[in-house]
Amino acid sequence: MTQKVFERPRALSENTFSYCAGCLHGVVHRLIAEVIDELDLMERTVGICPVGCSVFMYDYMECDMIEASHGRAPAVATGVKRILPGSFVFAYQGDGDLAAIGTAETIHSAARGENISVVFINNGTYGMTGGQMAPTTLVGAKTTTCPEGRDPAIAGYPIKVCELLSSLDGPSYIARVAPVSAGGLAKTKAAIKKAFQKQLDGKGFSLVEVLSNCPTQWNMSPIDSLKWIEETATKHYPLGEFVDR
Amino acid sequence: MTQKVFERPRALSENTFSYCAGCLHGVVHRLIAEVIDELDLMERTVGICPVGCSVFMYDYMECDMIEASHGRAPAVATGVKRILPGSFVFAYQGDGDLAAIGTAETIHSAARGENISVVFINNGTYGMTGGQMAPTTLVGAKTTTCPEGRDPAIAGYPIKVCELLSSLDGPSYIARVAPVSAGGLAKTKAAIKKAFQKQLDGKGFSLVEVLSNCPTQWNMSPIDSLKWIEETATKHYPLGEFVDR
Amino acid sequence: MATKTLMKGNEAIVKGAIAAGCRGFFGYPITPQNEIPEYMSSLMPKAGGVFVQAESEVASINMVYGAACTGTRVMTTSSSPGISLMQEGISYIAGAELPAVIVNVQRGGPGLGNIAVGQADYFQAVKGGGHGDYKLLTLAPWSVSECYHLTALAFDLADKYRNPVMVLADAILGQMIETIEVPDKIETYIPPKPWATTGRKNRDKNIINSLWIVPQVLEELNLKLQAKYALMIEHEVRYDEYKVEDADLVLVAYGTTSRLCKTVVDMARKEGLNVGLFRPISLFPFPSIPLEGLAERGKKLLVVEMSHGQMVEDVRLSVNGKTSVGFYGRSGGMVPTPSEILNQVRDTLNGGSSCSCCCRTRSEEVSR
Amino acid sequence: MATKTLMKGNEAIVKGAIAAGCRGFFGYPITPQNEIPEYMSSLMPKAGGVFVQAESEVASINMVYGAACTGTRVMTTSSSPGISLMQEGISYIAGAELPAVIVNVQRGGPGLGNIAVGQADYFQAVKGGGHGDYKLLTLAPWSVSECYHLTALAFDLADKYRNPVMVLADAILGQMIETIEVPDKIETYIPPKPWATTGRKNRDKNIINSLWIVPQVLEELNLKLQAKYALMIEHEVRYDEYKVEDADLVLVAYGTTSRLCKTVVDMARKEGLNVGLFRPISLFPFPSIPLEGLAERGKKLLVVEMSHGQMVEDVRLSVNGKTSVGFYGRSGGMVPTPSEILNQVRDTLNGGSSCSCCCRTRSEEVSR
Amino acid sequence: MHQEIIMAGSGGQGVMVMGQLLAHAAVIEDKNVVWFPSYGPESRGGSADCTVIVSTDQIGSPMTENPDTLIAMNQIPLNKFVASVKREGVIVINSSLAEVPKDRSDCRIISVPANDIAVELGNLKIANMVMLGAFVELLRPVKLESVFLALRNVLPPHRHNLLPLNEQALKRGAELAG
Amino acid sequence: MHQEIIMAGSGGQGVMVMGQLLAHAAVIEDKNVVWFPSYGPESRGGSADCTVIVSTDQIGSPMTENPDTLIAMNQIPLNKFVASVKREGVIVINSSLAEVPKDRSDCRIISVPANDIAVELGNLKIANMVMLGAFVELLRPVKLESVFLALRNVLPPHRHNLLPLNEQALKRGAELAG
Amino acid sequence: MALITINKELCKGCELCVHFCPKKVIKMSDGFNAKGYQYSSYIENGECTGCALCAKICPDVAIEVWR
Amino acid sequence: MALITINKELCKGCELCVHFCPKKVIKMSDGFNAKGYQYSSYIENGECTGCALCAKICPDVAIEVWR
Ligand SMILES: Cc1ncc(C[n+]2csc(CCOP(=O)(O)OP(=O)(O)O)c2C)c(N)n1
Ligand SMILES: Cc1ncc(C[n+]2csc(CCOP(=O)(O)OP(=O)(O)O)c2C)c(N)n1
Ligand code: SF4
Ligand code: SF4
Ligand code: SF4
Ligand code: SF4
Repeated sequence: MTQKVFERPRALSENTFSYCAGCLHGVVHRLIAEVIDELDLMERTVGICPVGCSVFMYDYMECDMIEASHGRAPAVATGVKRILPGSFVFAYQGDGDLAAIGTAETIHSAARGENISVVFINNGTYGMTGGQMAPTTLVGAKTTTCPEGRDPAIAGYPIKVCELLSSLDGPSYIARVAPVSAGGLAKTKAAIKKAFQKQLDGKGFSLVEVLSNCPTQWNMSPIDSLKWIEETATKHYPLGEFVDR
Repeated sequence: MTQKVFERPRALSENTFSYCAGCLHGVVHRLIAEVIDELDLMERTVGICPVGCSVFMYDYMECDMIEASHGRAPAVATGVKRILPGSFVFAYQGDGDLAAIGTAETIHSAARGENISVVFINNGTYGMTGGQMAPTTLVGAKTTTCPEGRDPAIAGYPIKVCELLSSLDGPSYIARVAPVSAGGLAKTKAAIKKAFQKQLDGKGFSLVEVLSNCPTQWNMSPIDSLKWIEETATKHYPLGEFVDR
Repeated sequence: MATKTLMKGNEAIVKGAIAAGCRGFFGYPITPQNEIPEYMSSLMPKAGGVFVQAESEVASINMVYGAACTGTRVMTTSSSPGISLMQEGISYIAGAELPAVIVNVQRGGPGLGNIAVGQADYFQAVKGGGHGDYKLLTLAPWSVSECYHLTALAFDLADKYRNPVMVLADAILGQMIETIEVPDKIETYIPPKPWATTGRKNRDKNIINSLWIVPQVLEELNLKLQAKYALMIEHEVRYDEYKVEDADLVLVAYGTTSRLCKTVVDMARKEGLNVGLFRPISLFPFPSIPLEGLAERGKKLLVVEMSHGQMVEDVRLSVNGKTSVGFYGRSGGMVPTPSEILNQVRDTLNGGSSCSCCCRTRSEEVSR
Repeated sequence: MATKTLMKGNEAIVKGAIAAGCRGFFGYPITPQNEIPEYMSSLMPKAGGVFVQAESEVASINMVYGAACTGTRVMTTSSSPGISLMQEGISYIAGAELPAVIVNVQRGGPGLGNIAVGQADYFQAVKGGGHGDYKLLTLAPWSVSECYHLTALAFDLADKYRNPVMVLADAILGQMIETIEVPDKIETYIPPKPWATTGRKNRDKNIINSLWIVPQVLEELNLKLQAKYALMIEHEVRYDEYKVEDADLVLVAYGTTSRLCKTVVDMARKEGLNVGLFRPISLFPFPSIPLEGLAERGKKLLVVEMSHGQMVEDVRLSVNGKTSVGFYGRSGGMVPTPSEILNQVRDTLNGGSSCSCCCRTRSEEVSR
Repeated sequence: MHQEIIMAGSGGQGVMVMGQLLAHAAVIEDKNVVWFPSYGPESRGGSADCTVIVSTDQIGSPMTENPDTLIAMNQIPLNKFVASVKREGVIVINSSLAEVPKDRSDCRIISVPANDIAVELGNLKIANMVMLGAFVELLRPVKLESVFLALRNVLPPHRHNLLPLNEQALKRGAELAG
Repeated sequence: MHQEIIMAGSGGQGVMVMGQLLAHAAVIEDKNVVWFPSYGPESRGGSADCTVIVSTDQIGSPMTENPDTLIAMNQIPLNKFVASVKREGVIVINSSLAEVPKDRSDCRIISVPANDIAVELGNLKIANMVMLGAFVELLRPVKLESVFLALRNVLPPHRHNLLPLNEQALKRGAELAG
Repeated sequence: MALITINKELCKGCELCVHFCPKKVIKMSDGFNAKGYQYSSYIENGECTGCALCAKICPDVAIEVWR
Repeated sequence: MALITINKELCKGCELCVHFCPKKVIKMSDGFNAKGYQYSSYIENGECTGCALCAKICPDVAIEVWR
């Protein structure tokens, strides 16, 4: 007798994602929803959406959601969590959002050990606004605002968010994952679950950096974009757990 | 025949500092002025003052000076230096300025490897506004906004700026010094000189963190404040060169 | 019951907020309002609330945004440059229809300016310093007592309209200490907040949002906001009058300046000049109809501000040419002295120049 | 000589800036102005200038502040929420009397709003969204060609007055492509800038600052600024008229809306209605005197905006009750269609409701 | 001459390019032209449409309420805009992906199986050129030769190898309408 | 009764506390009072002065243009405010640090060697209390006993060991003026 | 006995499932769905092990797995 | 022969020079300067080595050193 062994998680709505074909935003949404289901968090979750391609995340999740202004999701999350310490609060952010305009909010919510969880989608570009350079764009990579390729003499060096935050005493969990293979998908989910569990245990700030893709702005097929992450991105952004305490 | 072996550096104006008695802001100003004299930089220097007790620094220096808005000195410095690559640009910032409101500007000017030099005065408090908690206030320390002492459960953990910036590829020089002893004074000057030289050599972002005092807000005699730095602050903020390349 | 005591304006703001049930404060130090976060850091925890010293004003206002999403009464405070940094966040709070209280203890501007008194953030408060067609309900205290009571009222109004409310104070009000009768308890009404994002237990999911990608839908939001503002205009106009009945000339001023003008009225009356004072307490909604009434009764108006002419525009829009509107202003922390103002009053009553487009010219010219 | 070509509004802003000698651009992506930083990233280096993608709008405006200190022509661009984040920095630039150009390609608000067209940042631009008594000289293009030429002019005016100049465009102007004649070279005058902080070689030290701790001194700065604004009012008023001579009703609109209104004028004339168009090009200084002139000649005015009534206040202040001022507005990215506006025109000419305090009410009510 | 056209489709169907090509052709003929886009919020997959106004007069409003012509690349935009087309206007539909509307019998409706033709020509991406060819042939806002010329100007030199394919697609469309 | 006083000195001289003490004493006597400070920009070392208005009426303006009394803790603030004092007003000067002004012969000028007395009493910091004592004794805006009472309210309990010293200083000042 | 079902209207034709399927039992179909995407489809040849890799990589949660 | 001069009007009486002087040739004076600070003064006992430590720690650059 066959039964369903894989289905849409309850915490995910029925709405079709507005993402481009092959964009991993959808995969990460699903993993978050699965973890929310597994930890039975839906009734106390407040999720914070960023400004970026995932700006409509509130339509895709079945839990309470708040749309933050660009880069300020950790501040918004702080406001919610401080007032409702019994809630479960996660923020979902892109690299422009978290590592450019939101740098101060990121660092300080981490330093404060704010008891929130951040899922950070590093796709090396500003997807929504048309593929401009992000703080995480690799040296040499071409974008619409570094058409000749990122030149460190002009645009400096990419920021490694996990490494940056690891010097702080506030975070309880910092990890980088890449959901681009069977193993990578499993590790991504495990990291998200661990991060969420840290919050439930009152351990303070947790962050999972997901090396993601943007087939559209990278001008690659989805499968090539995954290969590129596996072969190139992980060289510059090594995977692993950076903080776990 | 006696001759003057120590006198007011040329780059320092005749104006009396508005600082409290025993405040090391004055010492660091003088050291910067001495280095400007020694490297013969006065005619091409543009200095950026922060908002903080040293907000009037433009009155104390003999070079061109710009008053920045609170926390944005590195962005202002970037604007100047990009337009005038032949100029010598330094920013002077307190811990509220550099490590709180200015976090994003600090991290990104460092990540860009912006060819500027930052002198960062870490006195663990907001001097000018009346001794509120700074991002660098040590756990347990009392301030006007953590009257019971900084409690990590409420206010999180202090940020170690040198350690934080060291994960970036942009900086050419990052050091922490404490001008609270004969040796410390010499090292402070040497570090400032090295930082400035990095800029002259086109090596990119340099930063010297000076462990400083605030006898007024700390409610200590000047000499006790220096002892406290030597004995306590340096335990949490180890001295040394963090980046040098 | 009430206790008569001495209190600093900044302290009164804190106490009024807590009395009204404010249980979340998020702020950043800036003179001349530092006592607010300082008091909050000890009083808020004692009241069972939350105090967070944010890393910046941008973070403060976004923490307020998040905290307001939970339906709890929350606030932030700052002074001029810090309030400027909050403009995006304020626009979001207005767009997402969240109740929140923002206090501006105005100082001298523009730029870094100084830490002395100013009233040059009037436009920013009432016209909307942020982007889009939103309005802050804006209340202007003139005493330590009103710092207390209007702050408390601000929370009720914020909840009633699901709209950010600004208390527009100034450096003098924030720093001065005066006698105040503190009530043991204040009346406050906190409505149910079924929209709050507190976890979807026993209900459908809630979303707090100001993004409406389809123009029709965003226009609907805007029309809803405008309807709300119309209701405010109908129900929330507040003002005070002093000796206007028989006045030939009515001074129009708010906040600290209105106190100076009260002294001027008394001085003028001693000289036999029939002068009165009209004091807007709500700056938005602006008390246009009562002012129009004064105009229709033939009274001349003289607006006094610590700015180069901002509220004067709302006064002129109110009277729409029906009477002359003069202006006298000082700035940069300079406080117009009662005798200066009185000179201006004498001039105006003697048919001296009265400004008809003062908002566009220098106070000197206007005040000549 | 000029070349006729096709160009997008955002591209025209870039080309106009570079033609006027702009050699520093500091910006952050935001729709609908992304083409500006994108073009800048390749054209600015080619022109020997500097392009920096800042980490935020707050950083952008402060980089502009720093770069402007050197006396070089520099600019930033953004759209509504991003401009809100710049308010503190803009106030500093105004306070420090630095020349700089800021372009706002307005979108729908408030809050995150949407990326469609809007004109609801008018107040922010002309009244001062930041703290203190400063003014931005504000220019409003209505075509791709004006995007080019007014941006170029903005640099001259910024230098002339040592004041920030805003170009207030909108999503339609930024995104549309139309025919433009690009001159080979444009006239521009860059005055000497002895105040610039470029290193004190062969001169005394220069300081750029907006901190004046002594109130008297800060007031002096303010008076100096006001005197400058008075000069702008005298010399920099710009506007355009279309068929106003014999008009009974004059539409008042700027930017994209004024183009729609031009179509309306032509449609109305075909029906035999005497309608004209008055188009402010400078929003500050606002063309009050010519508008007052129209009022005195008995013409009714109908203000059309993509907002719930902002410029209408300046129109009312200009005519000071001398004629009726109607208002019609749409928002949230909704564009008033020529036929909608024409209906409004017919109503108004038939003595239908004309608004006297539209700025405070819903467009629906006003437009009924 | 004054023609207002709405071109509508989904992201990736080349609607914007089609409009811009027409605009460039108009400049070549020294006409006035305005092109105005509207995108969905996402980079891809959302709706995408643009307005082109070609005129021998000065152009006022850059938008159109009631276009003379609608070019619809698939069903969704067709449904969205069909009612707005001017009475007795023209509707060009990509019949590979959309059905002839029932309630616009006043209009002239041209069905172009653009996707099928494009697949036939070996590249789905040039369905837009097929549509444009049909429209230009039909209403002559510009000459087809001007569109060919414009193609040369618009395509970057290293893409000129694509010129024959595009021209072929334009011609196939034109034949259909002819 | 309506008295307007400016108290002026340098940071660290206790001018603010002196004013607040007077304000508290006024509340004890059920009078209306406003205290208003002005600081230099720095936490210490700059100038510091405050205005106190004590009145049996409601108080309008919280500032004073022409105070009834100036209390000057040293020369710089004396110079700054001396001209503003109301005709035939009162000027109390700390004669340890300031000289009697020449051009205010209309005023009643009281010289109090407050620093010397304070050093004599063993604590330079209570020079302000000496000045306040002299002023209160002279103009009676409140009773000296009310100031003593106010001291008890204002000083935190763990500082009450300082009460005798402060009272002594107030009394020494009062004696001088008496 | 394992099998998958693909919701063709959710599918955007990214082909990731095709590449990820270890048994190669997914192919791209010839047709287009309502949104104009060429969707993927399941090849029922009995080799599907129900490993769910396709479902786990599918960004549009278009695949359900039965075992 | 070394000596120092202290500009008494610049001195704020912080006493740092007193503590830093290895030869203890600086003391606080009894008088006050114009700003009301008790300033420091040099004890001329011939033991000053001109090491300039006092000058280097003086936050107000009030000390000059001669050798
Ligand atoms: C204050 C402000 N600045 C800029 C923008 C424009 N904006 C929207 S999304 C975005 C960046 C998106 O990039 P990222 O965070 O990397 O997310 P992605 O779209 O790649 O998922 C920007 C700059 C905005 N909405 N608000
Ligand atoms: C936007 C803004 N926010 C806040 C302030 C108020 N403010 C002035 S200085 C300062 C902090 C000073 O602390 P720090 O940078 O550590 O320097 P210090 O005074 O200790 O030398 C603050 C918060 C301001 N001027 N502008
Ligand atoms: S633009 Fe990039 S990040 Fe955004 S939805 Fe498309 S593929 Fe994903
Ligand atoms: S307050 Fe502190 S940091 Fe500021 S001048 Fe005084 S001692 Fe120095
Ligand atoms: S992975 Fe999903 S969206 Fe992509 S082709 Fe397969 S079923 Fe379709
Ligand atoms: S270190 Fe300088 S300021 Fe301090 S006591 Fe000595 S001379 Fe005076």
